[in-house]
Amino acid sequence: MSEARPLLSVSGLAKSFFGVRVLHGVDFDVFPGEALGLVGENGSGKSTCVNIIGGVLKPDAGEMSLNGAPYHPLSPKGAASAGIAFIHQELNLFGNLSIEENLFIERLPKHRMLPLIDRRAVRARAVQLLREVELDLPPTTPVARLSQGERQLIEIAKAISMNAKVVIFDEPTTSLTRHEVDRLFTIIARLKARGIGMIYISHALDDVMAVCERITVLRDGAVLGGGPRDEFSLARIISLMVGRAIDTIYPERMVPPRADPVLRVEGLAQPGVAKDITFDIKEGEVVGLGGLMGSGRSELARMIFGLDAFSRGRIIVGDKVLANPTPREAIDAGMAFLTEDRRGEGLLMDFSIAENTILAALGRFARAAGMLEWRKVVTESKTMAGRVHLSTDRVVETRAKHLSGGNQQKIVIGKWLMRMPKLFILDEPTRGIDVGAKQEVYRIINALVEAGSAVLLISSEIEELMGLSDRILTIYRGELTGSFARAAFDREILMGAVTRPPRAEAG
Amino acid sequence: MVPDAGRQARRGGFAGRLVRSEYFVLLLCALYALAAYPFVPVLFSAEVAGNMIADMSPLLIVAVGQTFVLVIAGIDLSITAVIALSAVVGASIMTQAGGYLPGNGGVLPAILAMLGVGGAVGLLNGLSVTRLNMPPFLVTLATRMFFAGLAIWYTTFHTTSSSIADLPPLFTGLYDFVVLTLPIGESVLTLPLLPVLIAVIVVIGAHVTLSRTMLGRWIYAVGANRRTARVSGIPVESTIILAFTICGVCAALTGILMSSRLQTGSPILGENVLLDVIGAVVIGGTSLFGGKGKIVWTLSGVLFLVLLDTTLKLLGASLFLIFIIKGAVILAAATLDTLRNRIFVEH
Amino acid sequence: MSMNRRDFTVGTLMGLAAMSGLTVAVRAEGDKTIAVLFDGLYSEFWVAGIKIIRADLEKRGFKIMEAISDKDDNKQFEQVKAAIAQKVEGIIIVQTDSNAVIPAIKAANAANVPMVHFNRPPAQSEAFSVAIQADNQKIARDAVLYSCEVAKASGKKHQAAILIGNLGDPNAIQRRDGFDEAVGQYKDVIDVVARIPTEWDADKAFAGLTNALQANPDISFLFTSSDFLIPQIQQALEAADKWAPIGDDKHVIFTGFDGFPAAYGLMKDKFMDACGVQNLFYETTLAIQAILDLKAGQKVEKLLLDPGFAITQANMEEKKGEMWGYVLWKEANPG
Amino acid sequence: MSDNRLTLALLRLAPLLLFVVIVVAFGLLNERFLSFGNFRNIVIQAAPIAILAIGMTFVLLIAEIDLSVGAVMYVGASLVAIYLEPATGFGFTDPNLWWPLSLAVFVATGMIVGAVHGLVVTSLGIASFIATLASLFMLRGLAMFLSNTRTLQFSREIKDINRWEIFQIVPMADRAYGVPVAILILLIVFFSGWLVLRHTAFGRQIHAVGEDREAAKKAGLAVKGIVFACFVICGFCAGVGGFVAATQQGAVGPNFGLQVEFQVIAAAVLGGVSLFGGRGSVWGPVFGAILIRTTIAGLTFVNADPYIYPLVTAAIIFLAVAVDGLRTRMIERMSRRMIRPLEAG
Repeated sequence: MSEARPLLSVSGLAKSFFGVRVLHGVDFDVFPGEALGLVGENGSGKSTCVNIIGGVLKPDAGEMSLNGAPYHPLSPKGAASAGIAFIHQELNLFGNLSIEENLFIERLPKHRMLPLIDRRAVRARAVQLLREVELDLPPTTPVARLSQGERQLIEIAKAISMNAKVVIFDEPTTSLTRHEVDRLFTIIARLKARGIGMIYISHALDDVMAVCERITVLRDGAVLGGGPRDEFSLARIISLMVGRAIDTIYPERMVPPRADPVLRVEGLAQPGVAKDITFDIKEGEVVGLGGLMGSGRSELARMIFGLDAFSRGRIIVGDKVLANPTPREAIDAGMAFLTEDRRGEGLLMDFSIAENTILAALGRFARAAGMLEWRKVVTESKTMAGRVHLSTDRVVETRAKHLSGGNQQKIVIGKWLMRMPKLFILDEPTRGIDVGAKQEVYRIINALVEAGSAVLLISSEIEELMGLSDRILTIYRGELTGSFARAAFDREILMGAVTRPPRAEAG
Repeated sequence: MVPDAGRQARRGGFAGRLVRSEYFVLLLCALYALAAYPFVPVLFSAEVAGNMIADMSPLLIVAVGQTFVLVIAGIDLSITAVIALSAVVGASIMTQAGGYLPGNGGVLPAILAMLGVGGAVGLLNGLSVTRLNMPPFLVTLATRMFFAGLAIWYTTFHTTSSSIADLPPLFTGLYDFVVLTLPIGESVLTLPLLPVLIAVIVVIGAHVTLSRTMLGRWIYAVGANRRTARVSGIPVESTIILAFTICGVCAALTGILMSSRLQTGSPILGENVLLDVIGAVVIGGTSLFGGKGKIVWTLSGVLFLVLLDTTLKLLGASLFLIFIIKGAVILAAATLDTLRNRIFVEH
Repeated sequence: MSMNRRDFTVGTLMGLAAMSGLTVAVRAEGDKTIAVLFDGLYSEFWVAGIKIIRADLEKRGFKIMEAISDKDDNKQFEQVKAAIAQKVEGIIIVQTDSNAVIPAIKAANAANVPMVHFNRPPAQSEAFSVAIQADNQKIARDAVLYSCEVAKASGKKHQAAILIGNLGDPNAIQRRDGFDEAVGQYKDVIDVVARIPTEWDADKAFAGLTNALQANPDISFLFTSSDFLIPQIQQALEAADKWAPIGDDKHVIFTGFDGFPAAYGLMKDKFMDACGVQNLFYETTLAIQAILDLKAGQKVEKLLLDPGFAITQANMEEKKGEMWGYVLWKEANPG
Repeated sequence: MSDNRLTLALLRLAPLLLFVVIVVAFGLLNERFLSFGNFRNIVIQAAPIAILAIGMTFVLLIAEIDLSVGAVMYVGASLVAIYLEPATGFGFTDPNLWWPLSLAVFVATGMIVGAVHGLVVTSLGIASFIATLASLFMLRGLAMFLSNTRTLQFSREIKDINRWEIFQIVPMADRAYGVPVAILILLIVFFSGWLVLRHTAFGRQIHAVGEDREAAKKAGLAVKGIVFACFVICGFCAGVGGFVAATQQGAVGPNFGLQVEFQVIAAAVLGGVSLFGGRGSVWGPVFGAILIRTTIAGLTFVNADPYIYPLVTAAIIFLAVAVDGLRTRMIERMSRRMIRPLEAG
């Protein structure tokens, strides 16, 4: 917008890991009072860039300047004191400490005479900061009691308190409710008004378009395009990111749903979590579950799969009635569950692809006395790796942790495909993975459904739900608020259903 | 940002692979034996070799049990109490001086009771960890104190002496009923075959279980990440309980071998083996944080420790020297393990 | 995993070849060795004992293979086997458990290596070995009887406490039995109110006695199954304001056992009334002589008894020369 | 739900209730148990373990462990007894210097060992369980070498410390009680520990490191320095605790400090310190140590069968840990996210 001098200027940034170049001379500028959207697929070099700016990594080559002066951070601490605040995707807060302690943990003010904390000073500054981020909580509240969105505001307050000149946001909205996202954007606007520059990394391109004044697209460690937002459209960004124009993002399915229900949920209820939830899913059908973060959609999935308890209701899979299921029973009944927490619940990160792939279907490889047939394990794992288009077929040698997020997600899917589930529950299957990998996930889902399985799909992206589902259920505060057939899909109506309480029932 | 599969650094040729391989500790054993040879030439005599194999058996069995618990990210400190309690319970049943079923007829019930004691304590540990949500370290610390105390108390009901003797010949014969006697040159290899056979069976059984069976996959998965294991339909609680029970039964088996060897049920039997057992397993390379460990490693670790013990014994090293050297070896093994991981595998 | 099967085979074969090349017949040992296997050196009694044995054997031209089992019978059995493999001339042993040592004796018998138990006898068995033992029960009884007389002479009733040793040690049990036998004869004067288990552990003894004094502030009669607990006893009594010499109202009638240097010091300073003394010098001589006799093929009795004696305030001057603690005390306090 | 809260409060108070039950039960069996003198005595006896457990709390808070504290006590005692003895040592003639010097030797031993642990754990990245297990072996070996496993006597001046009392302030029927040295030292350690953990930046940063070490690193905390310092503090407390124990016993044998680490960890955990880091205070370990000692003292008062001591102690530890486990699980269950208002009724 303005022709002001850039706040942070990066030029010719290069970095290699083990002889593999991941950044080839990246340039971009961040201007005061503006947000720069940094977009690209996973592995395109975004994180490496901001890690260099944040002092976590050192560049092999390239120059950075901050406020016109050369800038070479030696450590995250050095970057922080130079005025760079880095708000990581996984928030750096300590649940066992209070809000005020978290705000000042690395520089708690000392008492004038004694080597003790000056509690009064801490309190006064904390109150002021909380006011700036519009968080109405006593500063002595333990952080463990805060929601994800509230925690993020604490991080921002911390950045303000450190007089940050540039704030880096890494995927700030993934775990926020819509309301919290709105509040975040308000605060971001306020930061801009103070002249603070921002780097905003996100896969949620809508958000990027909404927040950022400038956009830089990275692919394979190089800048593919950059400039004011007005020069970009969603389609252009995507085509730059993946290197080709994607015409149909959501592939068509050829086979319509059949009549037989695979899953029936009857009167499922749990105080404080879910109320009288009843629905069914038919063979060959994809049912989308739309709802805001915290609307109870993941909780519903976890209850169906037996991970969380419920107090009333029952679940019927095929002809099996599960009154009080455990995950094991759910799996035996033909369910599969891709959780939203890939690292924590989906994979054994230190284990090989093969060891992960067979985990849910061990019985298939067992002969008498539970002996496993390793040869069969290896061949079938390889077959599965091919089926989900994994980047490698070295299934025995490669550990899950060495793969990209998209490939890790494919392992989790492959693990469940090993069982040919009758019902596949997918909780945010494309979160944090790049556009290319998303396409592949969609393709796999379709193939599965065409073969007669049913899918319960949870996603924060309305587009994704609309693109994949045969039917969409909306959930608000643990209650179903609507059911929409494909013909009735409408972005605005759906948005309305997920953001409003159900109408009072007649009678 | 981390480079994908196949790109992780692979340095060094044969030597590099050797250092990284699971036979590394075995190699260390061989090097150590060669280095010690000039000082204790008797080390390579058939007698000493026989003794070493015999000495290894009880330690090996209890260490194998411990491996299971460590792999599921637990730890079992109560093994020493299990050894002692099973010894006195078994002895109290079959002792010819006033046992419940004196004589050879009582041997089988006694052995079953001993294994039962081990299984029961293991089960209690496992249930406490899963059902009561207690950390394994503290559960087994408490059960160790309790059952060690119980073993001593129990003994007082059966004898005025400090231990229960007069065990039937069938039981004491377990240890040296079948002895292999094989003259090699001037020296004679004598080896009690039954205990060695039991140890071999336990080792092979455990190895096959961990590396080749479904249960093995369950155990590794639970140790590596309980939540993933649960979501994948693995019966996490049963697996944990089973691992503790296996550990208890192994300890009881060691109790059987030791009490048969000493022909006595002593309530302080095995009191000092805990650190040796954990030391051996860790020297082998099994992780205390779960998900990583192998029976072959444990075998090497036990071999190393017994080798060390034997040479120091033959050298007539004083107790304090033995303590210092053992501590240093454990530390060195841990250092080596982190260093070789750092240099050869990770970055 | 990263090592393939061929690498492993090559490595193993190389290792085996090296090992077998070295497995030569044992070099014939020129020196005669005697194994001295103690279960621990937990008090001055054992330290002094092993020193005297060591010095004596070296004087006679033997090499010594020393090993401590740290109260681990299984480990001690392994030590015996190692000693046999090294073809020692004889074994002097202090076992922890009287039953558990039997297989070790049998192993020694089978290898024709003589075995002598120093200060702690094994349990009855058909295996042959020689045991040197103090007559614990009698010595304890005699010493406590003297103290009982003192108690009776005071004309008051006394509450008594006993510090019991490790209940797994026959010596500890015999000493307790000796104490019980003696106080049993003086039921009218002495009432045993506290039996404190120590497991031969100073910390447990200290805490146990302190608690006992708290529970029974009138305790005025004390027997310890070993003198090595003297420092803790003194601390506990001082804390309870009961550490006073004979003649003082606060004096606790105190009987020791073993005959430590510290015990002699207390006898001399009139804090201790009597002490059961084991004749350490006599026991070590008996042990070594027994090994030599057995090696020479002579017949030796299975149990060689050290009669010991009770040293009391009454007989101290005439008997102290036989007390090992006095001899060591005198070395440390010349003049 | 209010039922849940009640259960939770009960579980939270369970160790305290247990303590009350124990005191009342033993008091009923023997009224002398309830005397002032007895409680004073219990606290004195608990002091060494409590001091060690306060130090242990620092390492437990950062999710580490120190198994070597008992061995540190033994090494310190051996050094003091051998090198500071008037007869055999370096011959310091002024007896007034003996106790400060002894304390200094104990503390220095502990801090040096702690510093080594800190270095090994931070720079070599070895798990503290293994590193301190190894040094447990090595230090006990070293102390046995120094002492030749004999019983070591301390000089009169050091033994007498046990009976010193400061501030003769509590006049009781028989005599004026003051604050015994053991309790005084415990109070000083406790108060300093409380101040450091609660009211200094360093203390709050310890909690941060224990909660999430990676996050602490990212927040720019000197994590290695903090870990190092915690081990040194633990060593310091081991030295002080060793000193107090030594003055109480007057002489130490080769069993000195043997398996004390287990008692110390048990005391800390009884008092609510988590083994997984981030949770705990200095109140807990002191309470835990006193609870254990009270039980043992009570058993002596009722002249219990000596064999059941370990059984009762173990059962109490088991119970306390089980209660804590159940409480943690209940809290987890109750903190299950609520997304809609609870229906009435």
